[in-house]
Amino acid sequence: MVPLNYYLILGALLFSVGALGVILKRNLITMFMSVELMLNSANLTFLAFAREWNQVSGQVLVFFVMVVAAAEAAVGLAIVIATYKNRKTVNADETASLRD
Amino acid sequence: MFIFVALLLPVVALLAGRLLRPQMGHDTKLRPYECGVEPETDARERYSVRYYIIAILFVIFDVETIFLFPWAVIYDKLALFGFIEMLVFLGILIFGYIYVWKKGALEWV
Amino acid sequence: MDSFWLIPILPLVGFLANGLVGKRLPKQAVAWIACLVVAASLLLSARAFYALMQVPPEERHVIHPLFTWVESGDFVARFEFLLDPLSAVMMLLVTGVGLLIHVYSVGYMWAGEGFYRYFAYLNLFMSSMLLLVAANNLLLMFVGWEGVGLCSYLLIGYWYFKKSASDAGKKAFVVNRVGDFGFLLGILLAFLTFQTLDFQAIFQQLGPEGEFAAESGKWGTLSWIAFLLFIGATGKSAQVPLYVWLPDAMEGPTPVSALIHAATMVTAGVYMVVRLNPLYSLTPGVSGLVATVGIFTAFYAATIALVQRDIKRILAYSTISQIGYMFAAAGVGGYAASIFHLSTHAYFKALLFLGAGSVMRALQNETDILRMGGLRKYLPVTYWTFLAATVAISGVPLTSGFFSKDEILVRSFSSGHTVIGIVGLATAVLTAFYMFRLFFLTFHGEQRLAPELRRGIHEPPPSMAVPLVLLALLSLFGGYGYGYLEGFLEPVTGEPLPARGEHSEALVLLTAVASGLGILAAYLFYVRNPTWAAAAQQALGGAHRLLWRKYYVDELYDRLFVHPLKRVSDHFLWRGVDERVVDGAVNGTAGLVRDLSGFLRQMQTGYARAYATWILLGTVGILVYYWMGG
Amino acid sequence: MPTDLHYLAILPEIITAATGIAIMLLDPFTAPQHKGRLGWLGVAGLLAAGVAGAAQSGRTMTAFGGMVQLDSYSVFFRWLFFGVSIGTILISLQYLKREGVHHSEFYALVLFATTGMSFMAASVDLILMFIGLETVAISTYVLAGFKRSDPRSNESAVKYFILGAFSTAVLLYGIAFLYGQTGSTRFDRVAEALSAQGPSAFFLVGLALLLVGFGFKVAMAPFHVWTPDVYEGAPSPVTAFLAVGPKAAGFAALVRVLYSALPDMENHWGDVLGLVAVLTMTVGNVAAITQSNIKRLLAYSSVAHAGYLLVGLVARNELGISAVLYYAVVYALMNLGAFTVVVIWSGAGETRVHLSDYAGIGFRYPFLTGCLSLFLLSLIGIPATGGFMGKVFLFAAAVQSHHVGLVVIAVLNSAVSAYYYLRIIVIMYMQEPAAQVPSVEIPVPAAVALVLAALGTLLTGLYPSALLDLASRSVLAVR
Repeated sequence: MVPLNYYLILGALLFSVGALGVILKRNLITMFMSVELMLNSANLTFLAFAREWNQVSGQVLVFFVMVVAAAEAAVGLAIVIATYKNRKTVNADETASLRD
Repeated sequence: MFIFVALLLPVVALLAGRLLRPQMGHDTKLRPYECGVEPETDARERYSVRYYIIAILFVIFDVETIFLFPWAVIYDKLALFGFIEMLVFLGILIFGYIYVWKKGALEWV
Repeated sequence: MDSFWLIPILPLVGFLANGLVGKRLPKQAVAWIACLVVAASLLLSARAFYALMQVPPEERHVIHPLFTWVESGDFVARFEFLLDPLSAVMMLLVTGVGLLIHVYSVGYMWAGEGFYRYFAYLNLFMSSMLLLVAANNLLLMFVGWEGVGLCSYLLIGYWYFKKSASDAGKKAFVVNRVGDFGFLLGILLAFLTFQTLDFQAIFQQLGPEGEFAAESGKWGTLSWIAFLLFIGATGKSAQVPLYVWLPDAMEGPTPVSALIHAATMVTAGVYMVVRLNPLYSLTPGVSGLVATVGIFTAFYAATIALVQRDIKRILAYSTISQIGYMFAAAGVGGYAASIFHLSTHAYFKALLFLGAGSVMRALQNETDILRMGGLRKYLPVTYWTFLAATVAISGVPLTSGFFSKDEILVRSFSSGHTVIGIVGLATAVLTAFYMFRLFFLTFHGEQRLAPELRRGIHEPPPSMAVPLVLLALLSLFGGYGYGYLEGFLEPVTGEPLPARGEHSEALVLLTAVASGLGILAAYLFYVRNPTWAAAAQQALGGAHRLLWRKYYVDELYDRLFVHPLKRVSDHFLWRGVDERVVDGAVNGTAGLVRDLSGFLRQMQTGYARAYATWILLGTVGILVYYWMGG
Repeated sequence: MPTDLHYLAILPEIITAATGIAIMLLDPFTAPQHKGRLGWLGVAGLLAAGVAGAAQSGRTMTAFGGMVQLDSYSVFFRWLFFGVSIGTILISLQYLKREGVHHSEFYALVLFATTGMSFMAASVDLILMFIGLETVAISTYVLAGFKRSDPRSNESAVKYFILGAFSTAVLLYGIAFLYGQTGSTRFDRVAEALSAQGPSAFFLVGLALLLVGFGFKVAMAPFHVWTPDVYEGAPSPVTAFLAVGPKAAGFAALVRVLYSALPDMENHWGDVLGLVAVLTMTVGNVAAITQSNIKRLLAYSSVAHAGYLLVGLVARNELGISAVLYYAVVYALMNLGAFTVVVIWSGAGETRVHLSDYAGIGFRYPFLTGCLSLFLLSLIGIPATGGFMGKVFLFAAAVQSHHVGLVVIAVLNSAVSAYYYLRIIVIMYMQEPAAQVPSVEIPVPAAVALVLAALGTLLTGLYPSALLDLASRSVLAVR
């Protein structure tokens, strides 16, 4: 059986990759995918803990997160499409007219 | 030990394939396969925005169904109450479906 | 005397009436409403005052609760008013002088636009001041405290279309906020210390049986409370270093200046110190500071007043100086003397401002005294009343100002504060000099008026002349009730005055001599030998310029506080709407600042990625903080 | 069948959610010129939910397997949220028509967001809290970009969405650690485990990530960076809603989590929040001084106010939380009011949002500017307004718990803030108007919202006892 720590480390790595993706990538879709990666790393952590505690409640939580993430994905895609319609680009750095 | 085997295996397999297969690359063979029809444009073109809308709607309705699995597993325990609960849940989904339909999001313009 | 709670409420009613429907009312109605509510308050104050006199001294303490304002756990603040000798005197003074100023304003403001607005503000001003005076706890007092600040801002900036006026209004408000900052901290600290904000409850804890009596003499929590509250007082009462707003406050209509300088607003700080005299008596360190700041301000402002040319500006500095006297008196323990000077000052300062208003009105808003002169024969009523006020403020014997100033000096010397007494005497000389300089230059000598102003000089209408005459009488004869006032205030100010020291006769003489010296010098310089003045100015060029520019304090404050704050905001956190402006500013600053600001400006670049970076950095920051075991 | 499914406990949320669904269903069958009716349906639903909430006041029960708690605390916030949403709808009715985006989804989304906020305040379980938070977030992402064809609105939505999702992920990761350490997501179980085990590393990580997630929601520095941009670009009624509703909900949930689930770590979160409060107030106020766009200025002001609210949280005593509740209400009133004026004055296409657009309109529009001045004075904290009392309570609470340094900084900050609020008043009353003062009409529903907000601001200032009583009774449920 794979020890808990392996999952946690993998989760942390995925989370970091996701966070760095948001910061380094310029494409809105890619940034959004990176956020999804972060959410899923949290999911993985949850599942690992749920198995450790031998509970289902952690897994139920993951269900909810997945649904929420799906809704978020839908809204996010819609917003990105609207952006594309307005500006003909999905480059995040080009949608930066609001600033100080 | 195991990790070495695991790392070695794909390398060996790919190398073996490369060495053993016949080298007969020509133009037709490298072309994307479109059921025998000559491809007209580059495959990496932009999709119609319609696909995205369908995709968005699909994602939502698809993922909602994961709630059906745990429900089905313990359906016997939940009995009538569970049945009504699931009806409410599906009812809300169907409301959403009606909304989408009436809004014309399912039309292919 | 149960109806005394109406005293602060009635002007509020007037404010609401004029503020809400005043626009649709004829001017007469607006004026009647505004004056009548104040008159009613005056009558009620007089009745309350009379009623207090009828009862024995130990019963002169009435609390009228209106409702429980705040109650949460041990935090209780009631909306209740206190009637005791101190608040009775103050209410009488505020409503009395206030009423005269209201009546005067009817004539003064008649021609202008927004008549109703002016009187609405004026009533609100009265209401706030009366609330401050009548409050029975620190929090309610703070409401009035902020209220007068707000109203002064509205009234100083009343002629909003004048940039100088709106700037002055803003300055008054912002400087007052700095003081209020201290005041609010003082209140919070007081609450922390006493667990209550009620005056009586606080005084009980400060009394001989209370737990704080032991702290007396050391610089402890009590001193901090007193100190912080005093910071508030320096703002509201225009003392060093927060006096800068008052000279600019003359941008408002002249009757407003009269109200601010005489009865309301600037006296609030003095009133607060006297009201909290048990606290200040227990904190000699802070009291000493109060006295020092007061007498320093008195002297300092008087020197500036020596060379100013603007009639209202001179009066403004004289107010700062006179309020300084009051603080000096309160600081050396002469609380009754302080209130006494406050009341006589209210008479003659209101009169001086109203007289100045009358002069300005006759001269179509000319304020430069070097372009006046010889007005005596054109404006006899103004002349004589102004003279009454001038002799009073100069401390000419047997006028009200003489008695109150003498009282302060006696208190200083007899309590051992010799330096304060000596500076006070010197200031008295200066006061007499600059006031008579103003007087002579305005009313005597040759006429230096612009030709087009000479025609049309006319005396004010009766509605303005009557308040002048009444105030003149008060200025001359208002000083005779001191013995009685002192006894009346005793339940509040505590200590019975020790028998006058052996030097007191000498002091009376000295005070008289001081004022005589000043007057004589002014007479020599400005009537007898006008060339001397110019020669003196020539000879003392540097000193004169220093005084004329008011010690460059405004410029200093701009440099020290206003610019840096703006700069921090500009360079570090603001990427300009008009980038050229900001870039220009940044290019003009030193390299280090540019680097730093360039780094910090990353915060609002508009890039979502950059924002995510900040969030991530914040996360890492908190994690590191915990990791380090913080 | 599970035994503790007390549907009555979430009746108000059921009503708001059902009303939202009904609006969406009715939308295709409603003629474009009658979309406003659906807005009124939303108001009716919110009122009904408020009544349902009132019927429950005074009762305490836990429902749904210990996920939802009905108590005076949740009732208090429910009312606040319902009021905020009603106000938002009232000021949107005319706005949406004016801007040519009169889709009834707006009202439905407001109702869904309200449902989410309500659940945030009522949840005593990390999962439900997370779902409530996401319901709010997803609804408001759409609302921020509601003017689809307006690039600014769109950009605001993009930023809000990316950063919101980012911070949500952080929050979720934090929840995962708390769950991993305690084996439960229920607040009471977490608290039990915490007091048994002491603050271990996982607890600390979980707490830190939780603070970040909420820090984003309520705009604490340095997690506030999104606020100015998003507030500026979003449609003004949405900005009003964002500045008030989700922020209050964030505080509601944060207080509940910190006090119910992590009370034994109060020194840990108290310290960090103290530092964050100082940073938040200072950054908000200093940055606001030089703003020239009123929406941006109010955005920074809302950041600064989050800092003041944190002072009450840092105080860690009963008065502190009561003050947070009290100030949340007052803040909602004055901010909603101020934004209402911005909505009305900005004109079609929101062209008049620069401060110079307010020059000299003071005496031309006495009602609008009078109200705005009142709200600004309250934001400064002038006595006789709710803002003053709120600050007094917050600061008094912090003084009571001996955070004198924090209070000094807070008072200093509020003194500085007077400068930029006052500038607006000066511009309105004391500057020359532009060559031609444009004429605006004041829609009746918005005027109603304005009057209510103004009355509320005054009433909470003159007679704060009633609200403070209510707040301090509500607090008992949390402590």
